[in-house]
Amino acid sequence: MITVQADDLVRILPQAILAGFAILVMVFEPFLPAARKTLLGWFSLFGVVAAGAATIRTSFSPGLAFGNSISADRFSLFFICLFLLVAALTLLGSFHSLERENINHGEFYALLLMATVGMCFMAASTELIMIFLGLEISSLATYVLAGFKRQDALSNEASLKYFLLGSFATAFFLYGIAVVYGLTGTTNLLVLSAQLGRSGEFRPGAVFAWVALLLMFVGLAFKVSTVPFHVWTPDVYQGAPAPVTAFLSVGPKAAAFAVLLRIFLGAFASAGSGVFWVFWASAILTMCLGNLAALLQSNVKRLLAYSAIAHAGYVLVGIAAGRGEGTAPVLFYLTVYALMNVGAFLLVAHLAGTGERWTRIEDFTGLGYQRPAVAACLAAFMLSLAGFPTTAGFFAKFYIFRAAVHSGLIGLTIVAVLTSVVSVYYYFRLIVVMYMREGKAEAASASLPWALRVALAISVVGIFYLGLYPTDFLLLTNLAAVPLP
Amino acid sequence: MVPLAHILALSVILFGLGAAGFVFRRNIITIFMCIELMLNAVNLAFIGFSRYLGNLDGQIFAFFVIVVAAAEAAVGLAIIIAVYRNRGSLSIDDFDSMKL
Amino acid sequence: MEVLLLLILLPPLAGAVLNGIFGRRFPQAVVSAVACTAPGLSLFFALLTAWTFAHLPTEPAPYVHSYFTWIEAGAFRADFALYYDRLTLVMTVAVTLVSFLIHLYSRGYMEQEGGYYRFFAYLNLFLFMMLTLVTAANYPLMFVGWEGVGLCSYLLIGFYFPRKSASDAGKKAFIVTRIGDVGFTLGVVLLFWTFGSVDFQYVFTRLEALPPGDLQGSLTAVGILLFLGAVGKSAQLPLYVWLPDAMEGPTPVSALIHAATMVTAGVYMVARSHALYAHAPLALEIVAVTGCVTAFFAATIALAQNDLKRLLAYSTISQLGYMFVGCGVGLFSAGNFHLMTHAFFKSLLFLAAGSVMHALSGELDLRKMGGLRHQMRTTWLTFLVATLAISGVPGLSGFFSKDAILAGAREGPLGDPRLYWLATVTAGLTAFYMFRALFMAFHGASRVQPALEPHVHESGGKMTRPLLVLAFFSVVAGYVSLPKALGGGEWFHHYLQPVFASSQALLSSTAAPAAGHAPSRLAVMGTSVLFAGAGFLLAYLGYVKFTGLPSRLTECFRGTYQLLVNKYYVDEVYDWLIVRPLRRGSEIFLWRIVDAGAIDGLLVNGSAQATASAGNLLRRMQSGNLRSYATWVLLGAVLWLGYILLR
Amino acid sequence: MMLPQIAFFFLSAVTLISAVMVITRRNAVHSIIWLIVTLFSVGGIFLTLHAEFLFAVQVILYVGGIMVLFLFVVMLVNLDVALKQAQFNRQWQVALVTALVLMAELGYGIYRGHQGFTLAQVTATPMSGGNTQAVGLALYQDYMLAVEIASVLLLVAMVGAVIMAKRKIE
Repeated sequence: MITVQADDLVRILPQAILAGFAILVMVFEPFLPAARKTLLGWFSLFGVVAAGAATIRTSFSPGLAFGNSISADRFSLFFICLFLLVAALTLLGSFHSLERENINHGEFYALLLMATVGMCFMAASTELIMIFLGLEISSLATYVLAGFKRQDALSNEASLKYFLLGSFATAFFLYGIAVVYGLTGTTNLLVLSAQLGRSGEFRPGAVFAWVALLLMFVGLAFKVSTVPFHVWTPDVYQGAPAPVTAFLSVGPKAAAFAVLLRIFLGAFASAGSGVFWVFWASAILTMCLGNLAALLQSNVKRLLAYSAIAHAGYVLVGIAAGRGEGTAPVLFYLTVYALMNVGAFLLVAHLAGTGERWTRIEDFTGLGYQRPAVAACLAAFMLSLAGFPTTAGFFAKFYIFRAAVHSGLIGLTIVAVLTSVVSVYYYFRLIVVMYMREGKAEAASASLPWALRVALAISVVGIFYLGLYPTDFLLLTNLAAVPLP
Repeated sequence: MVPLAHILALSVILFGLGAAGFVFRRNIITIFMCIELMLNAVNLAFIGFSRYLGNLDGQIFAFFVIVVAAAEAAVGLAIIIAVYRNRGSLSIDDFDSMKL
Repeated sequence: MEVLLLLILLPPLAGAVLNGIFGRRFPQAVVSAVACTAPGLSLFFALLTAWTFAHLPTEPAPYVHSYFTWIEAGAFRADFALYYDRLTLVMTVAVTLVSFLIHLYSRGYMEQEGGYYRFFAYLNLFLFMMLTLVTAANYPLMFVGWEGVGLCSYLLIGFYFPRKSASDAGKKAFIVTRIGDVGFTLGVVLLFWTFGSVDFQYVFTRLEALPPGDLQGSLTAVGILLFLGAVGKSAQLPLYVWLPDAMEGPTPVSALIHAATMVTAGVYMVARSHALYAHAPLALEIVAVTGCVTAFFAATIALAQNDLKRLLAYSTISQLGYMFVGCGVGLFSAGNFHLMTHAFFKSLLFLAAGSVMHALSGELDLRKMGGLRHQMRTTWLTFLVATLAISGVPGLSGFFSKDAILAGAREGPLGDPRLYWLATVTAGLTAFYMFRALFMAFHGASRVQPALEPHVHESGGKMTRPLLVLAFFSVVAGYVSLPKALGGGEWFHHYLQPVFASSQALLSSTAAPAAGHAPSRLAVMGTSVLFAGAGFLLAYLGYVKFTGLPSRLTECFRGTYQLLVNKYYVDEVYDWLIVRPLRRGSEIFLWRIVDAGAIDGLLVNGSAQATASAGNLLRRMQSGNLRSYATWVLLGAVLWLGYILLR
Repeated sequence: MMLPQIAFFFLSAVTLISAVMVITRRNAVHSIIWLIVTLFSVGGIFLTLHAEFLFAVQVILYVGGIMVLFLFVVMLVNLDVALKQAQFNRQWQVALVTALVLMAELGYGIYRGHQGFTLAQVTATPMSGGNTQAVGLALYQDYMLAVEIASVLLLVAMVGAVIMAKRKIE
């Protein structure tokens, strides 16, 4: 029997505030005329900021809550902050393009907040069933968000594919939970790691435990889109409205990585040796396929989708490096990845123009001379994605590779370095097109709305801050990596 | 008392049938039904384990799974309706405008 | 001192920022004033720092100052720290001096071109990165400068971006040097692994205390990997292919980046890491042999080039080879001496070539020049001085520095007669192709196209004055290290001695004594002068006296000539061996093997879809069809499960 | 053989047969009917395993709610065209083989690992007051937060369903 204490409530305060604001948005929605819906967006942004403040409050009373099913530790608070950052950036970047696409409805903001709630619960729960519920919340919200342009055939198709395949993968994840439950009688990760901690290994019949872990891996691998579970990614990223893609490519992915870390480097770390090679092989496949396929793309959104797949591969390298080495670099990488990817997608969303007409690479021809500042931002994102020194992308990769080398994963590191060299080629294609070709960029449309400017400024400053002076943040990730159960 | 292995075997077969149907059916609604089959297989496993562990948690989980199935059904069918309005078709093979 | 050091770095950065942000709104005069003040200030502070350094009580011990901790990750730590010793001193002064002059020259050269502010912003940024490279106190910071100069070079090569060849050349430069950078990165990682630090001072101190022979394996590996980076950056075999193409950029860029400074970064890095190479004689031998072969190879290509800038580019590659020979035989100071003199005369050559280009509206083909000395006296004179210098005519700077290397190849700790002879023959080739260029451009009858003839004129003072200054340095720079044999004090050599002494001592003690007796220094000089003279004579005979001779000769040696004109077909071979297989390999591998074999046979009854002509794995995987997506997900699950069950 | 066994085997047979029917029927309505049969028989198995509450949920929520929703949608959309098309794609052999392999793998895992399960002594009725009371207490005490999260989930589903299915917004 659980009695709810005040501390329990404080420890889910960020999620509660977000959910409350989502509900309020729905309440206010009918009272606002169509032209004023952006107010709801600002209101949601306020909610995100409030949740951020609440996170600070939560950090003063860390601990377990609700019968050990919620853990408000540094690890989960780190991820909550990351999700809030992603949500805030997406909100800032979406106002204008929602208006432009004529889909500026309050539901968008409500669903975005709900998805964030789900992600926060994924990161903060130590109970598999609650992780699953969080996963479902964020999934259902993003299924709908992907299809938010209801009149648009591509958006529909994206939503449908994402939904069907997502549910399919979820079934695998659930089956994994069922087997874990059957093996141990519990689904609480803390209890599990305590049980495993005694023996270090599974009892006889460990085979089925591997099966359980793998089934869960399949479900999560789908969300983070590792090969061969990535197949949905390019289509959905291409079809979904670009601000949604920005959110989708970072938020649910980071949340799924948080769960992967908690399960595979946390609770099952001592039993994970059998899964190690799965991570290893997944990382190699993902990096190779993501980068090679990106070479062939002509659509910028699709190119970024494959690049997102490739980046998942690098994060997997960090996970393969193991608990002691890999966790902090993974956290660092995910943050950097969030900044640059959200920035890039938001910018592409803006440049694509009404109906997202201009998303081919050629549409950016000569952009560097018509819109120098915009092009410079995009170039900065590309440089960072390519891992160019002085940008955060470089250190993100560097720390991952370093962790891998320390763990003796030389082969994996070599593949990672080589594929990242390949990746330079396609990122630079965009830069070359912008700066080294004459032409009238189709994509150079209206001036940047200032909300988007703020979002871009945050991303660019973040990229260069972390690229020039990563030390402090690295210490933070080291702190956040420690309390993994 | 039915051996646990039998229940699990049933659950595994049901899961496999759902997965197979998901892959080779053409009608989107039927494909979606196959997911329900898979979720039922999961529930069967939960309840079986719950019974043999003498532990109620499994039943709770099964309950949540059913809740999730309901939520998925609501959203999924809404998406299907939206898609149908746009394209007038529910054959999965008609939805391949994005590729490579 | 620490403030002074920073002050060397900051003006170009400030200039780049100012011009980059506001340049478009400034008038040209302001842009050029800002741009030229920056290297001027840097030069001033570099001299001031040199003076202060000379009066430090600790001199000649290196001065290191850490400004703040830049990266810290567990044991790995890199500061933003600068390192200043006599080698840094020489480099900063040479770099700032040459770049100051080139900035001045560019004012005139770029007047008529678009993107004036952009050009100067890049140029200033380049200087900042180059100075970061030479003053960095650890490998990661050096790498920042290393990558930074690469980026600027990439931007400047592609400066005339509307020309496809220009942007292609930029890309080529970027990708080829990246290959080298992978080596550099791996080298630094390995070094960190070996010593647990990447800080110069720490690593070098450890190395000096290390008994010879210890850690030989990993140090050799580090040395080779770092040298791979130098091979890319300094355009040595086999990664030299980008440099000739880089001549697509504006000529001052070719002078500054692709002759005087950036390409020498590799030499500087090897010299900076001397303590490491002292423990890795094998790596050093590779450096020397690569350098020597490159020097010879590039010189032979230069023999048959008709494009003036490309000829100079191959000459640069060849001279860089000399510098590596100098370092490789263990005489690091000789390599650096040549680096410095080369910076003067090669930038002079390029700037003079730019002046010619200016007069001829961009014409670069030597066959369409001739007789220019009448119209362009200053340019001709300065080009002549530079030619004399590079050919090793006694009394000019190139003679002394090249002679130091040749002598080193003979007597140095790792000297070898074969290196010596190849280098000497190359000296003869150098004299030949340089005089050939001189004669074809400035002497004989005019072959200038009639339409251009009236426009031929001497360039303005903005351009000729820097030429004269550089000419002055090209003559006198050699006298800082007059060899003993000529009664000089080898001052430069002795000045750098404290830096390299320990390494040289170590190398001399471990290397096998040179076989046979070494010829005296005077004999070495005599031989090289003889070869240079022969080169000059041949050029004179062929291109001034009997102008019909060369075409008859090329008739006779048609095959060889074609081979040289086409640069040994290296680009074609690379294209054929590497670029095309890579491009096609993905198709063949993914499509033929993975796709057609595994997927087609297994997954789909091929009939309908196998007809798709250029299908590959991706197209099959990403068919857009949800069922095939589901199949992939299912297959993935089945495969992973199968693995885990069978393991 | 005792009654529970007989009931179990009968119900599993019905489950499997109807499940096969679900994935092979040409007409979507038939598939739904067969799915309802499957769900009923799975519910029956719940009953034999003393999960009375779940049986009730299965029947009321699943069959009564979800399946009716399915039927509505099938009636709403016009599937006549689809009836005339082939219902399986060319991949069906591959799919079947893969699914069979999946089943075999999971089955093999159970076979290899069945002694790994921690099995308690099975008691006929786990708790006094009946299954429903026990589940209810657990839900609203131990799993209170999960129930709250599930409510958020349902809210999301509601908002999402409305926005996707509404004919025209504003």
